[in-house]
Order: sequence, then structure tokens, then C-alpha cells
Amino acid sequence: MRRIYLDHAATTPVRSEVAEVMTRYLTANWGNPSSPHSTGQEARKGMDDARKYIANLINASPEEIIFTSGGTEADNFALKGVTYTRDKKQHFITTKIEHHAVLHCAEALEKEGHAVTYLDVDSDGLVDPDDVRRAIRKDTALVSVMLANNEVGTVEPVAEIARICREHGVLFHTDAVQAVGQIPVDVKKLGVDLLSMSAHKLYGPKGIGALYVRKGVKIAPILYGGAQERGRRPGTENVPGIAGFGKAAELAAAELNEHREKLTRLREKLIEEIFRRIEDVKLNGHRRRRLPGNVNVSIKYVEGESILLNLDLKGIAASSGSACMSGTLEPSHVLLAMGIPREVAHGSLRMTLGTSNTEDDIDYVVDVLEETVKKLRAMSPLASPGRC
Amino acid sequence: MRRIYLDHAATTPVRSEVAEVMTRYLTANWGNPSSPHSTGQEARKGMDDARKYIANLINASPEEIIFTSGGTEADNFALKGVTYTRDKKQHFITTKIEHHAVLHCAEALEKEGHAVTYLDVDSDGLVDPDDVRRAIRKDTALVSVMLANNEVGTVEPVAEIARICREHGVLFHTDAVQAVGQIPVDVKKLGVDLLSMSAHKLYGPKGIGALYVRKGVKIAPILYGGAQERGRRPGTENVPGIAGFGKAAELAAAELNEHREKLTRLREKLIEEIFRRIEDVKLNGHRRRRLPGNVNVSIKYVEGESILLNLDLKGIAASSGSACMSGTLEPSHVLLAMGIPREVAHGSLRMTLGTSNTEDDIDYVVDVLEETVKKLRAMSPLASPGRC
Amino acid sequence: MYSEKVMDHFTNPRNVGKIENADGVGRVGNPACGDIMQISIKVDNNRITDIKFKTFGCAAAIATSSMVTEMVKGKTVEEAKQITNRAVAEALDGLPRNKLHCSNLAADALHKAINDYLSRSKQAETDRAVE
Amino acid sequence: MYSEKVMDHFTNPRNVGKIENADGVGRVGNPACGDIMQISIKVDNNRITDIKFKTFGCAAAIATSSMVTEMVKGKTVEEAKQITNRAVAEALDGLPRNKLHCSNLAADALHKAINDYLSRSKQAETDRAVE
Ligand SMILES: Cc1ncc(COP(=O)(O)O)c(C=O)c1O
Ligand SMILES: Cc1ncc(COP(=O)(O)O)c(C=O)c1O
Repeated sequence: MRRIYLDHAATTPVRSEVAEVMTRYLTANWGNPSSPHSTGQEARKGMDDARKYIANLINASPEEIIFTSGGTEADNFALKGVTYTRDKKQHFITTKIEHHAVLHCAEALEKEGHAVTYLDVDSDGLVDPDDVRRAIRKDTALVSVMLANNEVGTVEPVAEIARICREHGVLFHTDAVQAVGQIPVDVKKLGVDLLSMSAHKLYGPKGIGALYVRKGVKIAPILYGGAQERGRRPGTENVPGIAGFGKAAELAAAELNEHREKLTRLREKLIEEIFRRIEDVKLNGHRRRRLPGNVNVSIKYVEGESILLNLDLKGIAASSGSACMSGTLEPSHVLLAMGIPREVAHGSLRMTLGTSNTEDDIDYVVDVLEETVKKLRAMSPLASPGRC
Repeated sequence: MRRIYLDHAATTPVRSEVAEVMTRYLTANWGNPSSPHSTGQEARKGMDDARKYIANLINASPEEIIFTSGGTEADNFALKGVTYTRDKKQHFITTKIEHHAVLHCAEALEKEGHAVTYLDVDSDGLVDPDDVRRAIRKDTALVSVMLANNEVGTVEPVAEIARICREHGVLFHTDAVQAVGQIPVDVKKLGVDLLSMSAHKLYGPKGIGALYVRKGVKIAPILYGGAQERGRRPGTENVPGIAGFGKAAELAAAELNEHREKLTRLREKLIEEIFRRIEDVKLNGHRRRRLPGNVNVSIKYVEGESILLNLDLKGIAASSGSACMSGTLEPSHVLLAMGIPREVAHGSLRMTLGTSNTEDDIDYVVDVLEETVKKLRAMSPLASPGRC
Repeated sequence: MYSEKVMDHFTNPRNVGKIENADGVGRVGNPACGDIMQISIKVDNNRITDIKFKTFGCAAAIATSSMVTEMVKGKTVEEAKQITNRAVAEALDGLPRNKLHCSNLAADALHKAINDYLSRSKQAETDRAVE
Repeated sequence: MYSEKVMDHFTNPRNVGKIENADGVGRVGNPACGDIMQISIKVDNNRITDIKFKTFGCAAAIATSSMVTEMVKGKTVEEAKQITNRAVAEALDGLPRNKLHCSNLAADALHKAINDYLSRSKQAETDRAVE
């Protein structure tokens, strides 16, 4: 069966160059980088090289990169690490459309007695920088706004928000897990203090991520143990993962423009074809300020999981913000925050493109999707009969 | 140059079977296990299988295994996860010879207002179970005593300590990072509530570990985000790492006795040869209750790093508890807790054996070591001239 | 994730549609889960002779709807009233734990359709009595 | 980790030993770091004609000891007194940051040996004066 993967926001296939490098650090240079002997130092060298490539991808210095077990830990590290540098209760600002790694961590900080403001977004999923300015208080320690949203792909005005934070002497963190490797990310131009990344979103391995911490920004560890990562993140380093992350970053930097242009072209084709062939569809997220590979549509009168399952039976992998996917009975908090009605949110379908996708794939996907929607709408008590 | 690796307690080479499985989950089944589509479910299957092998290695159920980014996170998770299930200040008991992942985490809990008792050990590095009994208070929440020490290899009377804890209704955690795969570890026979593991100590990959949490034991998450690991440990799972850990566990279970017998034989030969050929040497750790692969000796009048560097120049990788290794100006806290004088602790040399080592290796190592010690002692103002 | 039976009913749902001039119609819905089910029945001589469903919902919702129509057809009204959500789930060889709530709807919609039928016939009787 | 020069002095240390009937001996030690260094010198006509060291310590400690003996040999006492720990580290093309503390000892041991020599000669003068 033909298989088309349209779920690159969930995870990406590992590039063969990345897998190769990892194999080297699994089979040849498997030492512990903290060991002073040659076996250890060979591993350290791989880690140091990777750090340079990752720093380079976001225009940072290698010392500003701290490796973590993924994007989730990077987000938790940013929020809690900043909090725990001070002993008093503090105030945080974030948005209603953040990833759960930020949102649930913010809720945990609330339980510890800190205050959190969750900013609204507009119907395109955009945060208003003025809302940030208005929300800043004397005790605000950190503002965290994602660079690009994982569900609807909206790219936030992070540079402007970062500038406002700087003016007010407030630290600024951005979750760039979805953005890095997709769009140019330059920590200096953005003016951010902390930035989260995850390798498996840019054709690298799962289980490794990093937090960029601008030189001079204080951060407390959230895990305790050995002196790794200059005492800021203990534990024997995931050298193969780090080396793979490094290779993925090197390739992402080299191919960024090409990748972005290709994905944007495919995205536009996919959006246009869907609108041409299926009625009662709504594009979620900003029409232009969106990730090159993100298409998120709500298909009225049908439910997301049924669409997904039908697509999967035809070899197409996609994702949905339906409640049945979250296991929480609630549809996507991102779509709800954007003011999308529940029944429409349930019918959302996210297709996120990647390197392997072709124009041909798009044609096939739209064919299958049209057929699926027709079939499901025929079953739906919400659809007016006779419409497609 | 001949290369002999005698630092298996720092990390182990990844077995080829493990690297192979990992490659499969990097290149073929690279999906996100949370994705309901086929690409995701293929990855989930690998994760589920691995969980069974790991559970089996320690006689647990798969649902009792929570994956973490390594031994350090497992230790932190155990201590903080238990603490944060309650809202009040609590008391903890641990020992002075724990790994820093436990010790520094306990210190962090002290800073948060909790109380910690650090138990002494005897000159063999053994904890006295009666000391645990005496230290238990009404508000004791958790006792944490490692199963086997990473530096001197002493195997602690964990079953007895666990029994005392159970009698007092206190939870018991053991850091079994060094023990799993080396000696039989059975959570039911040991009677522990929580147990930490790390894959890279048993010929698996770095960056993946697990915490065993006995069914019914409550634990709060220490990271916040998605619903992975039944809501207890968020973040996209490190599937290749988990699959590799699973394979390593499968092999460890199958070959445990063989591995243990081989290493014990080599260990005895190494100890005997060192004592036969070098004067003024002291074995650190218990003579018999020790990990099969652990040899830790203090070589008087010489300093550990100089020994290591000389060995490394001859292709031998080992480790030391000298201050110059820790970067903290302090020799090993484990050796000091055992009452070993500083100047002797500085001359400690740890050689930890593994599958690839042979009797021949031992002969070569002892030759090189004898020569090295002779040379360094000739330089030392502490050695009486003329002695070897 | 889903059993073969669920997948069968999901991909080839039986009795999809709406009965014109139905004797009873039941519609239940749970917007939190994104499920709406509508069941219409035809009753002849106290026996359910025809049944159709329309469902907006996930695979479990569609499969349970389809399953319940198969279980009911030809049964008396009293027999049909005995069918529980649990029985539907079992007939499908079980549902994933986090989807169990979805299956709570199929039997509910059926029962609502039956109640609708019963109250209509009562109404008809009353109407007749009044005439 | 270490420079080539450090490795050279560590693997082939110069002037190892203890001068019998030395004119000055200096011993410094830092038990926390596990370093003890002993330097003995022979002085002839205000010039250091021979120097030897014994060191218990890490590679950096051994290399700095060896280096300082090379730097000093043939120098006048006054010239030798100018040698700093920093100069020793530089002569070795630098030391890893976390090993810098070890290098603090080599010049200290030398200075102590020189002071010992100076106080002995003063004592000798005094003794002669008393005679
Ligand atoms: C925006 C965003 N933040 C954080 C994460 C968490 O990253 P990870 O799964 O690597 O922990 C993800 C992806 O899952 C994400 O899309
Ligand atoms: C006893 C013990 N506990 C914990 C750890 C930490 O494990 P990891 O390095 O995988 O985080 C180690 C090894 O480094 C160890 O030996």
C-alpha cells in the first residue's frame, strides 16, 4: 500500500545521515564524555561538535546550549529554572495556545503559589504584543510565548514581544520546537533569552532536545546529580542522540531555504485543492503567518478521528484536534482558544508536510479525503443531505 | 595500540544486537507512539515490547516501568515524585555513599524545607540496617539506599532494609543503576517500592533509564506536559533508546549468570595479581559482597589521575576517586565516608570489568600498572625510596 | 487499537440513514466528546422491523451505532429495551478503555427512540380515547 | 585535555629526585587537591646550579614541577624568585581551567626552597659573626 506521512509536526523520520552518525556513536565512540581517558574523550568530541552545529542553526554560542531529554524538559527547565533562581513568589505570562509542556508546567507553578496570566489569541491564533505589555507586572519574572504553534502553525510576533520584555527587564522564553528547522530562527534577531528545541521535529532522533540560555541569564537546575553540562543538567549525556541532533541541525541549516520553499508550495497546493473539492471547510490558523508545512482545516459535520482512521486505512498518516484524540474529552485547547466552536473543532484535521512529500502525494491525499468526507457526511446527522 | 576498557561502571559499550534494534527504530519504525495511525502504532509496539523485557529483568509488571532520560532522572523522580504527593514537610533517610543524583537531590529537598538523615557506612561501605530502623521518624516519607555502590562495588543489604521500611510503613527506593544486569535483581524478593535503572550500564544506550514504581505506590510527576507514560512522564518517548534498553535487558536476563561468573573470575584474578605484585595497596569496598566486575584499590603514595593518564597512554581506560577527577578539589565522597584518609583516597583506582575483557587483558593491565606505580613512586615524596 | 469487529462496523456500517415516517426517533449527543447519534425505528406488531442510524462521532461511536442496529432488528420492544451499552461494547469484542464513554451513546439513542415510540403510541391511544 | 608540553613533562619529567646536601629545600602541599611537591636546590655563587623535585600529584602537578626545574636551572637566585606560577603554566602552553589550582604549587615550592637557602645562608653568616 502507498504510504504518505503527513504528520511531521508529531515527529519526523530520522534522516539516513543522522542515523549513520548515531550508529557511529553507538558502536565506535560509545564512551562516557565525562571520562578523561581516550574512550571518553572521543565521545566528548562528538558532543562538542554537535553543540556547535546546533548553536549555529540558531545563531547562538555553543556554551549557550544545554542538552535536555527533549522539548518537554526544555520547556519545564526554562520555566522552573528561571523561577528557582529566586526565592520569592513570582508572576508569569504565557498564552492559551502553548504546548502542554508549557501550560501544564505553568499550572504547576500556580500550585506552588506563583501567579500566571494566560493571554488570549485572536481567531488566527495570534498573540497581541500589546496584551503582553499590559500584562507585565512588577513581579513578572518570565514571559513565554511559542514561536510557532504546533497545531495551527501560526507564527507569533516573537521579536516584538521579546523587545517589550527587554524594555521592561523581564526575561523572555520561546518554545521554538516547531519552528527550528522550518523557518529561520536567530536568537539574536529575535532577542530571546531562552529557547526550546527538540531534535525529532527536524529529522533528528527522539529523546533529545536543548534549551538555549543566553549568556548571562541565570537558570537553576531542575534535576540534581553530576556536573554535566557545566553543572546545569546532570546525567550521563545521550551522546548518540546529541550527535544525531547535531547532524540534523547541520543539514537543517544547509537546506533551510530549499525545505521551506518546497513545503510552502506543497502547502498552498493542498489548501487550494481541499477548498476546491470539499465544501464547508475552514482553514485554522493564520493564512500567511504560518509554518511552511502546516495545513489545519476543520471539516464540518464530521469528526476528526473517523477521518483519520479512514485516511490511515488508505496509508495516509495525519492528526486531529478532536477530543477522541486527546483522551481528555475536550477538543484541542488551541482551537478553542481561537474561538472555534466545539463541534467544528472536533472535525479538525492537521496535515503537516515534510521532505519526502510530493505533489503527487497531495493529489492522492485530496482524492482520499474527498471520498472519506463524502462517506462520513452521508452518515452524519449534522450534514444537510445532498451536500458534499 | 591494544585497547582495554576497564571502566564499565562509567558506561558500557553498546552491544551490536542493541545497536541493530535501535537502527530499526531510527530508520524504519520512527513514528511517534502517541499517534493513532500505523506509523505511530508500529513505534508503540516496539516500546511495549521493550517494557516487557525490562519488567521481566527485575520481575516487575510492564505497567510498573516508567521510562526516564536516565538513572539521574529516575533517582530525582523517585525522591521528588514521592515528596510531591504530599503537601507537607517530610523526612528522608539516605546514605553518605549514594550517587550524586540521589545526594544532591536530597540536598535540594533540604533547601525546600524537608529534613534528611544521611547514614554512615562502615569501612567496607556497608549500611547497617539497624541504623535505618533507628533513623525512621513519624514523618519519614522515604528511605533511599543504593543496591550496589558505583565506586567500590559494595552490595548493600537492601532486602533487609526494605523489610524494616515496610514494617514502619515507610516507602523504600533503591538506586539499582549499577546492579541491574550485574547481579540478580528481583523487586519482589527485595521488597522495594521504587527502583532506578539506566540502560547504558548494561550494554544499552545512554540517555534512557527507567523508574520501577510498585503498583499502588503514588508518585507525582516532576515534569509537566503531554499524557505519555500514563500521565506520569511527559514528552515524546525516546523510542530507539527504549527499544535498545529492551534488547539490552533481554540479553542481560539471558546471560546474567554467565556474565556474573566470568566477571567474578576476572575480578579475583585482578585483585590477586595486584596484591602479589604491588606493595602498599588497599582494596576498597567489601571483599565478597561486591559487584562481580568491580575492583577498587588505593595505591599509596601516588595520585589517581597520574595513574590513569599513564594507563590511558598504554590503551587502558580506568577511573579514579581522586580530587583531580571530580573538579571539586575533594576526593570521592564514598571513600571519605568509608573512613579512608584523604591522601589514600587520592590514590584510588577503579577498574570495572565487562564482557569484552579477558584473562590476557588482566595480565597486560597488571604489567602496565606495576610499571606505572614504580615510576610514579620514584617521583613521590611520600614513598620510602627503594620500595615498590 | 480497535478490535476487528469495530473496524468492520466502522468501515462497513450497517443500516445507515434515517427512516422516513419512523415510529420512533432518538437523538443523543455529547458535545464534549463530539458525538451525536440519531436512531430511527419502525415498529410493527411490537417488533422492531427496521432501524437506521446517523452518527457524527469517532470510530467507536460509528461502530457502536452500527452494532446496535444489528442487535436490535427483529427484536420485540421489550427485548430491545434490555440492550445495554455494555452489551454493545461486548458484541464488538470490547472497546479501548479511553473510548468506553463513546459507547455509552448507542444504547441510549436506541432507548430514546423506543421511548419516543412508546409515548407516541400512548398519545395515539389517548387521541383515540378522546375521539 | 592537556597540552603536548604538559604531556611531555608528565611522561618524561626532568630533574626528578632529591639533592643530597641541598642548599635549600622547599615542600608545599595541598591535601585537598592531593598535591605535595618538594624542591631541593644547590646554589653556587648565587646561581642555582642544580635543582630536583619530587611530586605526589596529578599530571598537572608533575608537569609544572618538572617545568619549573627546567626554567630555573642556571638562573641567579634573584631571577628565580621572579618566576610565577602563571609563568610556569604559560611555559607549558597553558593548563585546563579546572587544573589551574594545581599549578599554583610549583613556583611556591621553588620560592620556599629559595627562602630556605637564604635563611640558611643568613644563619651561616650569623654563625660566622658569632664565632
Ligand atoms: C510546540 C511544542 N513544544 C514542545 C513539544 C514537546 O517536545 P518533546 O515531545 O520532544 O518533549 C512539542 C512536541 O511534542 C511541541 O510541538
Ligand atoms: C549508582 C548510580 N546512580 C545513578 C547514576 C546516574 O545514571 P545516568 O548517568 O544514566 O543518569 C549512575 C551512573 O552515572 C550510577 O552509577
